[in-house]
Parts: sequence; C-alpha cells; structure tokens
Amino acid sequence: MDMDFSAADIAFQAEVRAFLAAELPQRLRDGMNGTPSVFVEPDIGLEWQRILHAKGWLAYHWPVAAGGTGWTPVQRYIFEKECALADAPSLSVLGLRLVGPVIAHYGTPDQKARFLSRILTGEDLWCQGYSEPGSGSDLASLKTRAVRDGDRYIVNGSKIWTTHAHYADWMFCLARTDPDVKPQAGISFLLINMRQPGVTIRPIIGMAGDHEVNQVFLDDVEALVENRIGEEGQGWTIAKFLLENERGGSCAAPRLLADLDRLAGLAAVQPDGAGVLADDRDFSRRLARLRLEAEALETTELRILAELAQGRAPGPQTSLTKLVASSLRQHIDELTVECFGLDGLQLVTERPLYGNESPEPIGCKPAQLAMPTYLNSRAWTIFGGSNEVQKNIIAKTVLGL
Amino acid sequence: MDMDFSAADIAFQAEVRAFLAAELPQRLRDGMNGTPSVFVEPDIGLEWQRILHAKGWLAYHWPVAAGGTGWTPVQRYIFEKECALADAPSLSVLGLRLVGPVIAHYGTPDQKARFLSRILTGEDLWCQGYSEPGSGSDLASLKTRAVRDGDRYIVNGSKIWTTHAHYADWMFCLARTDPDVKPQAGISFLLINMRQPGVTIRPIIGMAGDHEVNQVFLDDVEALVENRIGEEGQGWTIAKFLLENERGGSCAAPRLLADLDRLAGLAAVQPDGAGVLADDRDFSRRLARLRLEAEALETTELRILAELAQGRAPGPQTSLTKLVASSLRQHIDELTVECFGLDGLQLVTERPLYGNESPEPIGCKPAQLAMPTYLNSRAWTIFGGSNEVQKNIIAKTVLGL
Amino acid sequence: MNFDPGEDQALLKTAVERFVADTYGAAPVETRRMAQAGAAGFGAAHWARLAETGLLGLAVSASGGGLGGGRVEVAVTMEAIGHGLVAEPLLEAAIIPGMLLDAASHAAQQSTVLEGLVAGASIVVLAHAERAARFDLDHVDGAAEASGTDVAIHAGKTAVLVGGGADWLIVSARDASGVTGFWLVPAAAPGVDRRPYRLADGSLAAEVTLRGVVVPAGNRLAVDTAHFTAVIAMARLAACAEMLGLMTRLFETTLDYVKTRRQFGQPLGSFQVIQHRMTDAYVLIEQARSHLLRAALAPDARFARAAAGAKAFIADAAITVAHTAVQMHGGMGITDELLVGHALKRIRVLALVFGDAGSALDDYARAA
Amino acid sequence: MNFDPGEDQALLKTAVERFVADTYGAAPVETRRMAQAGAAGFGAAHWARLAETGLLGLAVSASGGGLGGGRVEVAVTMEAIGHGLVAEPLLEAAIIPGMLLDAASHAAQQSTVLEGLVAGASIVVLAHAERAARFDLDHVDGAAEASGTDVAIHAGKTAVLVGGGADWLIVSARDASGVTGFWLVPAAAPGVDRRPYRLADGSLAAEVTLRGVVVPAGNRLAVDTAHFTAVIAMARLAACAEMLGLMTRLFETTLDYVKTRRQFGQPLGSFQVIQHRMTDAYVLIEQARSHLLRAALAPDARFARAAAGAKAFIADAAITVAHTAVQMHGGMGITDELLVGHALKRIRVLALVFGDAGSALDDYARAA
Repeated sequence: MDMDFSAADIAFQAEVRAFLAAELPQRLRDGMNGTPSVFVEPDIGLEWQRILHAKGWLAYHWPVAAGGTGWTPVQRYIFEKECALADAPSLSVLGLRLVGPVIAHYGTPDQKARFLSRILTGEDLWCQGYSEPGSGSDLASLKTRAVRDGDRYIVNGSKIWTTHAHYADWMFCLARTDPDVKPQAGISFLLINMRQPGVTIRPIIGMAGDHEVNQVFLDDVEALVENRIGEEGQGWTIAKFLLENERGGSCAAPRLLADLDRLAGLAAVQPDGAGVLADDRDFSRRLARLRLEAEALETTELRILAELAQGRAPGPQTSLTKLVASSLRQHIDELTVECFGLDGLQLVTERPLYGNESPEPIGCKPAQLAMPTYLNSRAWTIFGGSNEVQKNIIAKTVLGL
Repeated sequence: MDMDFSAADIAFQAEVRAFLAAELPQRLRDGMNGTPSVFVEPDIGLEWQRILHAKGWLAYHWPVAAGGTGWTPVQRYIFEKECALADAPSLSVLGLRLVGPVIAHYGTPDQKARFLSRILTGEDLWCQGYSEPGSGSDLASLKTRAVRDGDRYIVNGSKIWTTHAHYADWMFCLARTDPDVKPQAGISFLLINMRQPGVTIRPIIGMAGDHEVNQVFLDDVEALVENRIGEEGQGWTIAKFLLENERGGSCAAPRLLADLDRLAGLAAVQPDGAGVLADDRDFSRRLARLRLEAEALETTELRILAELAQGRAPGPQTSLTKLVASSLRQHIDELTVECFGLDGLQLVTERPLYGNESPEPIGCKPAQLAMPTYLNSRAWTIFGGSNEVQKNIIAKTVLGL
Repeated sequence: MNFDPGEDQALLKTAVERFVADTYGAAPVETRRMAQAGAAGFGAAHWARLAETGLLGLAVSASGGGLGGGRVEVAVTMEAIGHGLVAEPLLEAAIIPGMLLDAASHAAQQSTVLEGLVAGASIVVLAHAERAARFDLDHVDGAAEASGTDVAIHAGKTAVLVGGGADWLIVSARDASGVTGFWLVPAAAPGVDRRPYRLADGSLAAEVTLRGVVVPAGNRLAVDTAHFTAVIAMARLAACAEMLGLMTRLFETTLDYVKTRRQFGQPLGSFQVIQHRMTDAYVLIEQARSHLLRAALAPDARFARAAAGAKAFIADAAITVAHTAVQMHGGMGITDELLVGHALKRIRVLALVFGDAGSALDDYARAA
Repeated sequence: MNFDPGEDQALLKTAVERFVADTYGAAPVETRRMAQAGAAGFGAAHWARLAETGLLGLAVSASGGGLGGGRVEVAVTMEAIGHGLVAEPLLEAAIIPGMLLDAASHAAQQSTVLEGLVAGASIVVLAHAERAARFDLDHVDGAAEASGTDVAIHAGKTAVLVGGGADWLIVSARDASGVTGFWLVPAAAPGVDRRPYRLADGSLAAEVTLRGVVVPAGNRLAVDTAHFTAVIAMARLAACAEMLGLMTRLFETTLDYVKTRRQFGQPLGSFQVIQHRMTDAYVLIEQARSHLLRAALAPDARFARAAAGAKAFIADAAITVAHTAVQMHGGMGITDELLVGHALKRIRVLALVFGDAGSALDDYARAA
C-alpha cells in the first residue's frame, strides 16, 4: 500500500506547477479569490480558458479525437488539485464538461464541426435547460414541449436555475417531443440558440445579491432539427450519459484544505481580547475538526482515484464525496464568518469584489467576502442533488435499503 | 405573566421540604444516588414507599376515593421536584402509577378491595405484560392468547422487557381473548398471579450488568375471570387509559439540573494538568450548553403545568419533554463519564453500589457510578416510545404532516 | 404561575401586530426592500407611525415620555416585530438609546434628545463596539480627555448599528480615571468621520472614527456599569425575542411549503426525514420560547445571567432553524425573493451583536 | 498510489481472520465472556495460539524475534481483531510492550522478557498513566531514585491496561535529572501494590502503587522521548484500527438487523429516517477508514500528527456509530446479549486511552 504518486505523475505535477506559476496571472487568481459565488464571471473565466486552450489543456474531459488531452484519472486529479491550490478560476462546466462530451459522443460530424471548437475558443457560451419550475430534479415530469414543424421544432416552456443564461449563446435543452409515450421515452435533447425572439431571461438574485441563475421562458422558440443531438426520443439516454460523465473522480478536498489554511492564518491575526483568535481553544478545536474532515475527504478522493486508475468503477462513492464536501464547504464558510467577528456581518451587493474598482472593505478584504460566500454556499447542499437525495442514493445503491 | 408559585403552593413546598428533611433517611438518599439503573431495588424503594404511605402521600396519582391526596397538578409537580432534589428513591410506577389507577377506575368493588391497599402497603409488587418479542410497541400485533375455561383463562405466550418481573407478585397483562375480531377488539386486560407454575422468568442483563428487565414465558398459566379488569375485549380501551394516565405533567428537569450541579462540582476537583477540569473552556462550555437545555426544559415543563393548572389539555407537548429529557439525560451521563478521565472507564458488575458492602471505587464513588449509569441511560431514547416514535407523533399530531 | 400575556400586554401585542399587518402584511419582502432603500436604511413613514403609536418609547419610563414597558413588554413587542420581518430598528434606535438616555434625562439637552427619539424626530444610536474588543463588551480603548468644561473624545467604533443615518451617537470611552462612560455626540460634529455600510440584514451600519471630538462635559450620560449591564441584558432579551419571532415565521412558512410542494409525486412533508427535521425545528422553537420567557420573568438579580443564557441558546437555535428553512425550500430558499433568506440574514446579525453565542455562553457560565 | 494490501499484508490478514474465525467466529459474545473470565482477563488458550502464529511479535523487529511488522501490518491486524470482537489484548500486551522492549533488547534481561512476551509466556504491560495527568501523556510524577547500582521507584499508576494479570510492568518515572525513563519491574516485586479492576470492556486493568520498589539500574529501557512518542503514535494507530474493525462489525450487524426486523408491518430499513441514519454511519466509517489509511501511509515525519488526528476523528466517529447501532437495535441493543453492547464498551475504552479525542485533537492542532 502507498499513497504516493508515480515518478511520471510527479513529473507531470511539476510541469503543471511550472505552467501555473508562469502563465496564471495574479489578476485571475485575485478574481477567483474575490468571487463569493460558485461560478466566476466570464471576464475572469474566459481569459483563463484562452490560456489553457493555447496550452492544449482545456478539454481534458474530452476524447482525444475531439481535442482532449488523453490524461489518466490521476493526471486529471493532479491538474485540478494544482489549479485549486494556485487559485485558478473555476472553469465553466456547462460547455466543457457537460455539453462538449455529449456532442463529441452523440453529435454528427457537422454538429461537432460547428460547435466543439467554438466551446474551446469561448466564442459560444452555454447554459443548461434541465430543471423546470415545480419539477426540481425529477426529469420524468418535464413539461417543456417541442413540436415538429418541418425542419425545426417549436419549443414552449420554462426552465429554471439556469446558470449564466444571461451570458449564454446556446442552451442544451431537454424537451418533450412526444407526449403520448411513457414519460422517459418522449424526451429529446435540443440545442437552442439563445439569441432569438421568444427567449426571455428573468434573473434570480441570490441571498447575497449575486446574479448567477435565471428563469428562462421559451415562447414559440425555434430549435432546428439539425441541432437535435441523437435521435428524437433519445434525450433521456443522453441526459444519463451527461450525468455519468459529470461524475468520475472528485477533487474537492485540496481547495477546502487550502481554505482552512487561509482561515487559520486569518485567525492568527484577528484580535480577541488580549490575544488573537487562534489562541481560543474552542475556535482552534473547531478548526482542527474541520481540517480532519477535509483530510479524510482528501484520502477518500484518492481512494476513489486509485479505483479509477485501476479501471474499476468509482460507484456511488461520488455521492459520498458530494455529501461530505458540501457540508464541509458550508461549515468552513460559517466558521470564516465567525472568524471576523462583527466585521463578518458586512454585506456589499456591488460586484465584482475584485479589481481596482471593487468596494473598500470594512476591516480586511477576506472579511468582506465572508458573508456573501457563506450565504451563497447554502446552495451546495441543494443543487446537483440535495444532501437528502444523496443519502437516498447511498441508502438504496450502497446499503441496499 | 409570572413564573411564581402561589403563596399556598409555596407553603406546600415548605411542608414537603420539612417532611423530606425529617423523614427521608440518608441511607435511602445514598441508595438512590448509588443506583446506576433506572429503577431502584425494592430494598430501597419499599422502605421509602412505607414512609410515604404512613404520611398519606403515596397514592398521589389516585382518585381521592381510592386513597389519593387530591393534589393539584402544581402540588404534584412540587412534590416530585422536591423529592428529586432531596435524592428520594424513585417510586415504582408499575403498581402506583399504572395498574393502581386502572383498578381504581375500571375495577369492581371486590377487585379494588383485594388489590389497591396491597399496592400501597407494598405487599404486592407488580409488573407489566405489554411488550412481546417481535412486536415492540405495536400492540395490535399482540400474540399472547387467553382461552376461557370456566371461571378462568388459560394464558399462553411470552412477554418481554418486563421490569422487575423477578420481584413481582402480579402481572397486569394484555392477552388476546378473541382471535376472530379485528386486532384491537379481541384484547383483554388480565391480572395474573406470578407465583404459579407455568410462569418462567428469564433475566435479561443490561450492558452494565444490571438485572432490571426480563422475558416472561407464560405456559398454560391461569388467570381467574374475576381478575379480569373491565369486560372481555375491553383491553385496548384500558391500555389507552393507562397510557394517557401515564402522561400529564412532566417533572424531569429538576433532577437533570441537580445532576448538572453535581457534575460541575466534580469537575471543579478533577485534576487536569496544572489546574482542574472546570477551568477547561471546552468542558465548561459543553456543561453550560447542557444546563441551558435543561433550564429550557424546566420552563417548558412549567408551561405545560400552567396549562394543566388552568384545566387545559397538555397535548403532545409530553412527546416534546420526553424527547428533550431523554437526550439530555444521555448527554449528561456521557459528559459525566468524560469528567472522570480514565477513572470513568471502570465498570463493576457487583450490585448494589451503595451500602457498607458495596465495592470500593477506583478514584471516587461517582467515578464508579459513571460508566454503568451512562450505559443504562442508552435506554432512555428507546423505551416508552423511542425518539423516532416521539418525532413521528409530533410530526403527525402537532405539525399535521 | 401564568404564561399568558396580561391585559395590557395583549393590547400592546395587538397594536404591534396591527402595525405589522398594515405595513408589512401584504408583501413583507418588497416592503422590507423598499424601506431599507431609504436614506437611513429603514422606512421613514414606518418610523413616524411607530412614533405615533408610542412604540419608540417602549422602554422609556413614563416620566421620560415613554410607555414604561418592562421586559415582558419588550419581549412581546419584539417577537411581533421579528415575526413581521420589520426593517425598522426598534431595538437599535429606540430600546437601547431610549434606556441609556432615560437614565440620564435630568440633563436638559439629553431630555430634548430623548423627546426627539420618542417622537421619531431624531435617530440616536449606541457607538460602543471596537474591533479589538471582538465580543468583549467591557473592552473600550476609546478615550475622553477633559478640557475645561468640555471633553475631547478619541475613539474608533465599528459595527455601529443603524449608525449610517443617525443624528446622535452615544459613544463609549474611558475617562481620566479609566472608567467607561457614555457621551452624547452629534453625528455631524467636527472630527466625527462616519463611513456607512450595509450589514447582512440590509441595515445601514457605520464605522465611526472620532478624532478629538469636543462635546460639553455635561453630555456624559448618567450611565454606570450596572446600568449598562442592564441595558445590554435588555438588548439581548429584545434580540432573542426578535429572533424567536423570525424563527416562528420561518417555521410557519416552511411548514406550509412542505405541505404543498410536491416532489416525486408526493408532498415533501410526507417524507419521514423532512418530518423529523421539522420536528427538530419545532422542539428548538419551543425550547427557545421557554428561554425567552425565563429571561423575561426572572427575578431582577438573575436577569443578566438569564438573558446571557437565552442569547447563547437562541442564537444557535435560530441559525439552525433558518438553515433548515433554507434547505427545505430548495433552490427557492437561497434566492432573495422569499422571506426565508431575509430572515436568515437578520438572524445572523442578531445572533452576533451584544455578544455572540459563545461569549454569551461564557457570560452565562461565569455568572453561575 | 495503491490502497490494496500487498501480498504479505493479505497473507497476514488471512492469518488473523483465520484465528478469529476459529475462535470467535461461531459465538463471539459467549467466547468473549468466557475468555474474559480467565485469570488475566483474557483467554490463555487464545493467547497461546496467537503466540504460535507469531502475532504477539507483530510489532517486534525480526532481530528481536518478531514479525517486524510496520504500520500497515499493525493496521491490517488490529482491524481484523476489532472486527472479530477479540478479547485478547494484542494492543496492550503485545504491540506496546513489544515496541518498548525491542528498542532496549540489548540488555540481556530485557531480551529474555521480550522473548517471553513473543512466546506468550510472559505478560508485559505499560504502567504509565497517573490520575493527576488526566490525558497529558507527558505528565509523570513518578520518581526513580538512584541507589548504588539499583533504583528505587515511587509512583502511583492508574488504568494500567491488562495490568491485573501482568507478570512484568514497564513503569515510567522521572530520573534524578527530571527526564522520564521506563523501567522493567516484576509485578511481584516487593513494594508493588496492585489492585486489579474491570474496565467497561471487561478487561482486567489495575491501579498500581510502587513504594520504593528496587530494581537494578540496568532495568531502565533504552527508550527516550522520541521513541516513546513513536510508540504512542503506533498505539493510537492500533486503537484506531481496532475501532474501525468494531465500527464495521457494528455497521454490518445493524444493517442486517434493520433489513430483517419488521415494525408496524414493514422492515425497519424501509423507514427513511433509518436509511439516512445508516447512511450517516456509512459515511463516518468510510471517512474513518481514510484517516486510518492516511496515518498508516504517512511519511515518518508526519506520522505522529496523523495518528493523533486519526485518533481524534475515529474516537468520536466510533462512539457515534456505536450509539447508532444501539438505538437501531432498540431494546435488544442495550442488553449484554448482542455484540452491539460489547463493541460499544470496547470502543469507549479505546477512545479514551493514549489521549481522548479532545487531547488527541489538541496534539494534532499543535503539530500543524
């Protein structure tokens, strides 16, 4: 048994580190650290995407034929870990991780040619049309209708929790093309141009004032048949492919551990009576407990990685890492608010909080970020399958209950 | 609004205190404090019962006509609180609180004459035959059969979790007298003499080595028809009466608060490096949190008492106090184990732990009691309706879910 | 022993509830948003109406021109204010400064300011917290230097609640003997540097730096340590009551939501895990109410300790209930559109001011 | 990176599991009870068999006559021991004294004692804890006074694990320079006052008072602070592994129970609250396993800290899982008839020795 990377992997790690040291601008690191919400804004995200694309490291989840890197699971993990430690902006999952692999796998040659490279260049930004008001993650109850009309579909319905719809050029959308078959069978996977009449975007503002998600109304919107992925009625299958593709190795712990280091550093300079907060035994024990949870998660992620590296399926352990990482994220963000005492109560709604024109903090910059980060992180245990749903999955698939 | 007792109640409180100071022997107080399990042994319990009976304060849950005190709910609460604070032995609920009121309410004059006074004198000890192996608290699935044979029933079956069956002269027992009607309708409430052939008692030893509960096998056991309470088939109704009678005001907090005081005193003399454990901020905060929970419970109990005093029904708040008191009991007993450090690990199985012949402790007497008390207190969230069942009740009856 | 409100208390409750119904009743979130867009961070018209009903003088003695409400009255009022999601700072700009000025109302100017406060004409707030103090309410580095019949105050105050739009500040500082005193300072006085900022609950706080601000020595309030302790205890009680109102509202709205919202073909509330989580919240709220009553009805000598205990318990309980409400509401819970998020944010502020749960717990434990 | 046991480790695991299956397999609770009724508080025949398989020398170097097992071997073995509910004190009477004696095996007598230990002929245990120390492993008040070629030891030791039936004690005391040393003391030596008592797990510990017990100066082991720290780290790792085995066993037996036991007409395991509680236990166990692996595979320089962290995490997790198992089993869970209660009691002991969760957490935090 060992927990060590191979020599080749260590060399790869060094290569990634050197690349990040040389090519990741401080401005982007500051942008990442100055973003209290889950997704970075395109001004930051796209610049980082261009740098990675130039290096050929952008589409590392894609097949090699489609421009992927051919990395092993361990290399992917190393890349993500080093990016997290270097405060690299998070990459938009919508085009790169979700629809890209779908088009690469199910798309026609023409579709691949038209869409894939524009994802990599950032010319096209994507959003996801899955959730609907009232349906949550229950896809079988999907209500959006697409009616065939010659070489196009006329789509009517509404999608919700649509991340960055206000920036998106395209939506990949599940719509019901046949209402008369059983619920899962009548769904198709359509690509919809967002820049057309009938698409209305209503911003949904988060508790901290951030605008990340939207409700999207589709009123007699056109989707060309040539922009349908796969066959009519194949949407359910493709949706499952996409979800499974979203899984695989998890790499949440490195960022969580880095945030805990940061928090320990901040506690060491927070005044607390005659001393500093870090001397408070209650605080330091709580911090240590979170660190223990994060270290266990790191090892759990490595155990899953070792399974993947041996070609075994990671299985529902991804529900476990999602569950642990989400709760941990929230507990860290809560303790961070507490760290700053009364300064932790400030909440500015101006954005962005990085760059020269960002508002002056009360106390220090991290204090300004604490409350919005905490408020936004309540989303972690809700989206992408709530904690309750993850536990249902584990109980059913792992425990057989 | 006020939280004060009336002048009359304060006078009553003084009377109770004076009585306890004068009449409750130290030996019984030591016996109570030296008992790590839920019920005290008869040697302690019966002596206290005789003292109370002599004073006329024993049957305070019974109607005045049957020998009750006629106390108001507030007086009952005051009596129980003062007894708890004085370390009075707990009274056996089986005869006094459970079957006594049933006989007083449903019994024939002959039954009352034969049974009630012997409960008060302690000549008869009782046990309860409700739970059965495999049925838990699900009374409708009761399997014990009683077949009529002239002026008697022949009873066959098995009862479990029978507290103090090994001391009992009588069992009040639910048995199925008619298997052909719907499950609740065919049950009767029978009094069974435990001193007869066919009654076999198998001790069930608890984790700490205590013998409190038993499994009781009834093989062709005789129950006289004249010892049936109520009509044949009325058992379900009587069982409900008994359960409701068991409810009413709760008085758990005074003892919990007294135990927390004791724990604080012990922590103040436990060595911990250069100082004492009470100086440890983590420990003292945990202790303070338990105290806050117990103080809230005390007020919650007083709020229920105020409802009762005004003749309103206490409602399902009794589920709430059961839930809070049980968890609190366990947390206090856990913290008490921790208080003693390594001394808290000792576990003697000899009994009793009071009196001249009790085993010498390692460290101090409270350290010796800590582990068995903790182990036994795991029962609090299980018996009398588990925490899960209490939450189901609240969700259904209070929240309407 | 009686936990029902008395006749006057019931009337007071009705009056506050009428205010809430008339103002925040129909659209609490929108009303709150609009009120907070005002210059002082709350609704001027609402404030005027509170003045009319006399509520700004709730904790001011009758001789001081107020209602002379005690602990129970404060608790009853603030619970209704919390339940209504009211943005107007009754705690920060009426109860606390009212009690501080009331004690000192022998001085003419202070009486005038108190009259203005009760009438809704002046906004007066306490400027006490300093960054280095963290949650230690006794820690004051600000200094007041005597200079003839004046004093010159040097102090750096943070998280001055409702300080963004205040007319008057009550500033704590140490006098020449090292004793902490409280001085009434016009917010517009030379040397007062005020930087307004928003707190999580949308209110307009301020950082205030006083660089040798000169006020007459007579501006010192007749507030000693014991009186300040009593004011803090009352502030804690009021914060607890407001949190209890918020928790109750969160619970009601969430219970309603899980009963009507369906998922996987059945109401959310039919899932046992949801049922138990709602039950946990119910238990916390009942226990929180008991603590509030305990503090409100405690003998005077035990009030400060009971208020510290209530604050420690209710701050944690309220955050837990708010997190439950957010989680149960799913995606909608994390938006700014429902009252859920607004209640969470207000609770976050109330939980931390006048000592966070941990420091209140230490106060409570020390006083044992 | 590879978390599968290597070939030798797999063989070791198989050997331990065979021992468990042959001894405790059919009736673990009864076997445990009978074993603990033995004079030393565990089964002499089992101990002899463990000696035959070489397992008593698990952590002793090959040159010392042992298997030369490292951290992974200790973890693999102890997890299986825990899973089997084995009463024999491999941790207390083999791993710890083995490592302490191994370092010192240059001295002839000590070699003999070590041989006896590995052969199962002598029971040797560490007598280190003192009441005043609480969980501070550095706190030693015992004193060793030089007197010619002998030393006289004065010390009061408590919770000497497996001390009730030990032949030899390794006693810590401070020498004339105040340095903590370890001396090999025959349990039967004059001046050794030993009071055996049972711990929660049924094992036979002892309070030991040494009143001027004279042993040759050469009985001092070559164990310095660094080596003792390493032994404690290994003891913590072994305790963690045993707890993980116990947790796993508790989980398996409880999962089986909730699948088969019916209440209100359906299997317990069909209730969502039970499902989620079992899921919580599953997550804790997986995270605990990760901590064990992390400590077992950490670089040497980080081992002590990782072991402290693992102990802090796993002690709490194991108690939580055990409480879950008791609660899920209902009435049966609180009896002495099922393995559930026995596992809880052993976990209680393991969680507390060599530093409780809190003190291990402090060790971990300090070493950051």
